[in-house]
Amino acid sequence: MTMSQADFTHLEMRGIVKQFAGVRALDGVDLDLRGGEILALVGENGAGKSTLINIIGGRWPAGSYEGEMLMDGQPIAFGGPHDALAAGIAVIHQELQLVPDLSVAENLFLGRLPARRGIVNQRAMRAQARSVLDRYGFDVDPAVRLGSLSIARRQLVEIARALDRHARVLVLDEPSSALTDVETDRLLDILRGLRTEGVAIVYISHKLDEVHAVADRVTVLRDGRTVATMTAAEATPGKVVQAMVGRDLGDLYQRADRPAGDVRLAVRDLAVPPRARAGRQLVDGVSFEVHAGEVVALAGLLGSGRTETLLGIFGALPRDGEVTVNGNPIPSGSIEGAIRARVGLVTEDRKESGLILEFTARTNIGLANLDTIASAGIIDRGRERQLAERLAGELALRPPLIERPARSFSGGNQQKIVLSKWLAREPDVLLLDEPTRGVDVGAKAEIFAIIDQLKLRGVAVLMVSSDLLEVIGVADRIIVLHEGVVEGQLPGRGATQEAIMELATRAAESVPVITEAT
Amino acid sequence: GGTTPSGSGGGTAGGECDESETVTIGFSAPAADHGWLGAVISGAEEEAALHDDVEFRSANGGTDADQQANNIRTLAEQDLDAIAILPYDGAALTPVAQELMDRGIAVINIDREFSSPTAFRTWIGGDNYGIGRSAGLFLLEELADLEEAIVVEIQGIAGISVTDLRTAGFMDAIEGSNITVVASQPGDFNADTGREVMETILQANEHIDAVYTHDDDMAEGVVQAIRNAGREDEMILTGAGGSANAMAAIQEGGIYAATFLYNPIMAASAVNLARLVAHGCGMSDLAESQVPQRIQLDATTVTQENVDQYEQYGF
Amino acid sequence: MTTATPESSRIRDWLRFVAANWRSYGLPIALLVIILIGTLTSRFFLVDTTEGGINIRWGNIVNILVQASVIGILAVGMTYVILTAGIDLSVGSVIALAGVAAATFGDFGAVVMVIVGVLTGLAVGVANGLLVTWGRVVPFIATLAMLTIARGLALTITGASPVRITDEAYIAIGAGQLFGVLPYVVIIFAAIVALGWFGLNRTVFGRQIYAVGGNRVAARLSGIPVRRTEFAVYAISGLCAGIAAVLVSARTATAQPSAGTGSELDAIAAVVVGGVSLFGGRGSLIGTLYGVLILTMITNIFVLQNISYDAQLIIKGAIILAAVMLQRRADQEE
Amino acid sequence: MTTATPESSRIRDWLRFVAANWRSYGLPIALLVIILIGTLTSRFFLVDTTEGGINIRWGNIVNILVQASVIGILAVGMTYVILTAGIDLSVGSVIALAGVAAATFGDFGAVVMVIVGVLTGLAVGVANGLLVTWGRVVPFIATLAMLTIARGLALTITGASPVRITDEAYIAIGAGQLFGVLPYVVIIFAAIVALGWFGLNRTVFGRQIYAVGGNRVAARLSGIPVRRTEFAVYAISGLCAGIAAVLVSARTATAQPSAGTGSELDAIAAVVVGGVSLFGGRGSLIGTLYGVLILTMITNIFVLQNISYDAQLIIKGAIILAAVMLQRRADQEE
Ligand SMILES: Nc1ncnc2c1ncn2[C@@H]1O[C@H](COP(=O)(O)OP(=O)(O)OP(=O)(O)O)[C@@H](O)[C@H]1O
Ligand SMILES: Nc1ncnc2c1ncn2[C@@H]1O[C@H](COP(=O)(O)OP(=O)(O)OP(=O)(O)O)[C@@H](O)[C@H]1O
Ligand SMILES: [Mg+2]
Ligand SMILES: [Mg+2]
Repeated sequence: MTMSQADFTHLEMRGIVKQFAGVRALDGVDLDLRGGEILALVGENGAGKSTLINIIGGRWPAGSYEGEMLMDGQPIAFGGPHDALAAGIAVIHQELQLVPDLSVAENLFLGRLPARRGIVNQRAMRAQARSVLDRYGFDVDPAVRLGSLSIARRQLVEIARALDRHARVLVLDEPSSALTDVETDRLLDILRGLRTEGVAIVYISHKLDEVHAVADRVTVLRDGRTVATMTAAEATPGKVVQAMVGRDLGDLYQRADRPAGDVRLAVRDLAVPPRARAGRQLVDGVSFEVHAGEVVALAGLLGSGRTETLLGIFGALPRDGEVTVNGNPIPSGSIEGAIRARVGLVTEDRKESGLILEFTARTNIGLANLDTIASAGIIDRGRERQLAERLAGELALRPPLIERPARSFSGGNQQKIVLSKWLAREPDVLLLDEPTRGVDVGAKAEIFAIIDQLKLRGVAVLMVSSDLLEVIGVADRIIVLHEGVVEGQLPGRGATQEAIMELATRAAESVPVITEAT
Repeated sequence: GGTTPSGSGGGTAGGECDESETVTIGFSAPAADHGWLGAVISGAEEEAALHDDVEFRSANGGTDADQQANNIRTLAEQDLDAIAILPYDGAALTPVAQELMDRGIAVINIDREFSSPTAFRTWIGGDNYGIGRSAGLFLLEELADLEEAIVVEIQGIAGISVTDLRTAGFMDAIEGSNITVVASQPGDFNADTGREVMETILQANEHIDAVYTHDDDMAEGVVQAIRNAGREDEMILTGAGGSANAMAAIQEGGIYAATFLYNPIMAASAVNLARLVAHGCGMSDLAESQVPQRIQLDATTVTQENVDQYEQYGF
Repeated sequence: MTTATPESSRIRDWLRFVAANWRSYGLPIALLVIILIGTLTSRFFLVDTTEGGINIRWGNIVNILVQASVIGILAVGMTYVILTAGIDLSVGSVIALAGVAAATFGDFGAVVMVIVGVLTGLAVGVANGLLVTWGRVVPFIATLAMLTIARGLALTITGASPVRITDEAYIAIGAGQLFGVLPYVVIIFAAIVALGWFGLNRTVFGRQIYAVGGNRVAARLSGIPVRRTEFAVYAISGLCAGIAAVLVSARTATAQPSAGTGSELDAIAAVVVGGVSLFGGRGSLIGTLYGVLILTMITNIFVLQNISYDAQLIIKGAIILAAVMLQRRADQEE
Repeated sequence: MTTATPESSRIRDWLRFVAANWRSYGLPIALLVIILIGTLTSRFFLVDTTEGGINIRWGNIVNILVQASVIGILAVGMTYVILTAGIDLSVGSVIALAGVAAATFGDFGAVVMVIVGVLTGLAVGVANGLLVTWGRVVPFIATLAMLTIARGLALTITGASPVRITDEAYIAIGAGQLFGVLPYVVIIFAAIVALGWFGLNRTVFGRQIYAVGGNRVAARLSGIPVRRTEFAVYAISGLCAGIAAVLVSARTATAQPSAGTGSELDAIAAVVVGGVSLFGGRGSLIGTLYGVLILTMITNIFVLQNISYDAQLIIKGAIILAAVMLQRRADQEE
């Protein structure tokens, strides 16, 4: 279907203000979006991007914010997500919004199941689901329970679901955060196709290379305000970052070259059994060492077993094989044992598993340090406060208010709280799982600086990251996993993305969107 | 197996009385979560064990009327000749009793009466209304000298017929008298609840002349509340049922002035009646060759004067 | 890296299969075990072989089904509620209130009585639904308060005495049988289960219930009317309780303000024994049906075996635990 | 963009402050309202001004505290459990079982009786804890089964009849008073609240409880022994119930197998009215204390006013709803 430019949707937002219990998340945002273009929305953590698109998507209903929203010149007011959907707006949310106990097909058509008189047409549903997934080239069985899929495939289901709405306005909030480069490229291609069909697209990402690759225009948010809108040509990374953080950043990656010290962490024949009783080992016979003052990165595709390797070492998953820290073996399946051996873990998802959102920054930091801030089982609050204040200072927590609940901090600052928790223990081995996922460039640079500090202190750092540039920029050594097996090693200096990808996808006959056994 | 009583609800003409054959006797009472019911059930079991000719099956797990009806239907599947039922509620168990009678199983109705006379062969029971009435009459006499007598009523479980009748009998007896009931609260046949309620009632009433409680078990808690408040000389109290503890307290003298018999032994009698009906026999001390239709036990007033006589029946 | 011998790996595969599928067979196996125990310990349970030949005890089979009906109907509504991660503690009291309400209209004939009873149940369900959705009260507390209030109302209406029901047609609902064999009560129960199953598995509404229980936020963002769905399940549970109330009062020809005390816990136990997760989104009505039958048969066996009330409580508690733990074992690793 | 006039913004600020802090003052306000109602409707409640002058009703004040004690002690343990997102339905039955167990040792003197009673409570708590942690049974079902089992055991031990307690020293625990004024019961209650508060707010264990309830996964990955923490809260709840059982049986001088029926719901209601979230991680023991006092005072006023039982149920249900809804309003946007 071809349309003339004039038929294309025109979405405008004027002076949007949104408050959360005292926090001004949006403070007068303007947005202008036309059909047939891809508008990238960028900004630091907490800049208000998700809040803005939650207003577009009806999650925060009219009345809960100030300002006006116009579609094709007509004021619109949504009472909830269903109104926005009815108006032709589809949103891919930052957190996967799927129901694990329903089938893939049911998830695809959630809220609009093919039905007659309220009775679901099962056959039609399954057939339509198959054709939708085929159309986008997503290799997912529509009949299986969603919960049995890996995160990557779930992400694909989420994307297919939004695409299939045939929306006039499509909003994607960090859709690529769980995807590898191959999958991301595929997604960007699909978006370019939709652009030519006249769909208006908002694309949110912290990965500026993606933004650069796909966007026609870039709108930058800072502290809940629109600070700049530029064309793709104008939007050089430097200018975008400058607008985002309001200052210049030095070199993002820092790497102190130090001779590596003694072996801190040694992993021998590590194996992690599958979660459901059937299936292949998630991690199978992995061995490596990390030295004092060395940063080792685990690279690999989604589902290659990187997280499981970290969890296995940390005792959070049952494992076989031997793990020693400073030469002392640490028991399998005992998190307490690992912590006692001075190992720390910064998890992949700070909200789900890193923080207790109701707790303050102070009590979150204290949580991993109860043994040192308490005597005879009674907490010394003074000591806890000192500890938290010291770390908040060292890591430049913003705002430096340690009595605020963790929930009220932005993503990057939440990540600093998680880091503080472990740094307070002065670990010998620090496991970092996607330490910069969903973290803005400013905070990213700070986190890299912290990692560099750790190296100088002689900490052994084992890091997982899906951002290959980051892996290359930070790691001294890169270990590439494929289906739970070590596929090869590369030195950090001089490694290229292509070299890593070749190892990560080796042994795969063809290279589909994701390569994993079902 | 065994003889099946002929006709609707058994009780054939006299003369064929034969106690040699084994008869299957059912028994059902509500769940034994209370001392009185516990005594009812153990009394019935003990009685059944005394007779070699009785195969005894019981079901006592019902915590409401419908559940008990279910249990009785299950019992009835076991080739019963007769059954003794102490219903959770008379009216509510009438349909199932009628069903059994229609199937030729003789029903002995204990205590709470079924609402249809064709739903049972024989009724044996105490007199709930009578308990209330006797208590009322007793207090009228005890408090006759007072110009205005302040009385508190601690009831059983709200919403069941036992409570209802014991209150009705009492209120009817004291109507228009010098007795004023200043508080009337349920104690759930439970000593703790009775105690708690009484503790507050004691706060709200500077002077109380007497307490009428619906149950001896519960009365113990009420007495304790009064004792804890140091006011046991101020008032008297009556129980109901005739528990051993109550008898002992009455004998000691003091606050526990009286109780009114509602003896669980009636269940043992009922089992025996069921046995006789199943055999087609009469009661040996009566001239009739058949078991009578109604046996009403007296809500005898037990006080310090006559407690020696009844002590042995305490449960 | 170690590789297993073909032999040991075959055994391991088999064990894995059993372990993985245990959950699907756990309930039928549990039911079979109970049926076996009942049959072996009592000749009155299902079949009597003592007199030579096989003598099926139809009487007791029908009896079990009748006994399953009330808790079963409550459990259907409860399944809907629990699948949304809610709970309905008020259904026991509704048995009392709706029965009493029906009985109060005893002079208007069976049709009016049934309508009044069922609508009273629905009304309490609607109140629960409003409290949970519009009032944002957690289900446990909203329905706990309604438990109290409904019981209070039942006592108020009756002046605390049981009300007799004399309408023959109404009583026939409880006592009557189709072709003199199949009690209406059982037919009504079967119809509600069938309807309930269809609703959950074949309709959009049913899938919405699973979605709301499985991931509330996702359901909302997909345009599913979460509040309306939640409201509806409480209404349905109230409706089921209203129907159960009519059956109870018809069978006992009395409406009692104390009826149904504690039934909510029996219904919840049946649903959970049937494998429905209290956290919502997981379980099936077939599972609930198993749970209801297991618990009813246990009670039936208790009576046939003349087991005392105290022992019944202890054994029942133990069986509930065993049934739930059997199912959890397989679930463990998820 | 519009900027407000200084005046209107000041009012708005004030409204915001009230809205934001309502939650902190909601409970004291509710308690005050109830005290006001009690004082206005009954001269026996707190002060009597009818005879000129102010006559404080110490008797009833002490009485309220005594009556708050049992539910209050249960509620302290229940707060621990609910803060981990669990629930303990067995405490009512423990009141019966532990009381009965203590009474059975009536010949061995008060010390032995107290120890037996308290340990029995602890034992049930330990069983609950094992079922929930090691057995992976959801708390609702684990403790529901224990409710049933403990009640059954209490009935078995006593043969369903109350057991009279004659040991004077034991009875004195319930009836005795320090300096002839302050009942020991109240002192024990106060001590448990103080200890409970300290444990939750000042110890590592308390922090672990909030962490487990707030985010189980994050707690585990921070090295907190989640299972051990969960186990401990059920043990504590059982212990509290054991202590409550001793007080109940001492005060009544009788141990009853039917004691405590439904107390678990009262305790849960008090905890939730006190603002503790049933989803764990949120709430305080001070809130629970308010909840206990509010519910106890309501009951006290009911009896002082001789309000009929049915009306009590209805009003109590309504007040629970009102109290919970008042607190939810402020919470709305989360
Ligand atoms: N539900 C909420 N309650 C309270 N505050 C909130 C809520 N959602 C967002 N905020 C706050 O609003 C601000 C903007 O958050 P938002 O999620 O929109 O940022 P973002 O730009 O999407 O950041 P990120 O890149 O980390 O996703 C932050 O300060 C955040 O803490
Ligand atoms: N809940 C689950 N049930 C069954 N299998 C799972 C589950 N979660 C993950 N898996 C499987 O485990 C393997 C590894 O999963 P996962 O996506 O966590 O790997 P990863 O290498 O850590 O990737 P990333 O860290 O990028 O998310 C995959 O084969 C995936 O299918
Ligand atoms: Mg965001
Ligand atoms: Mg991972």
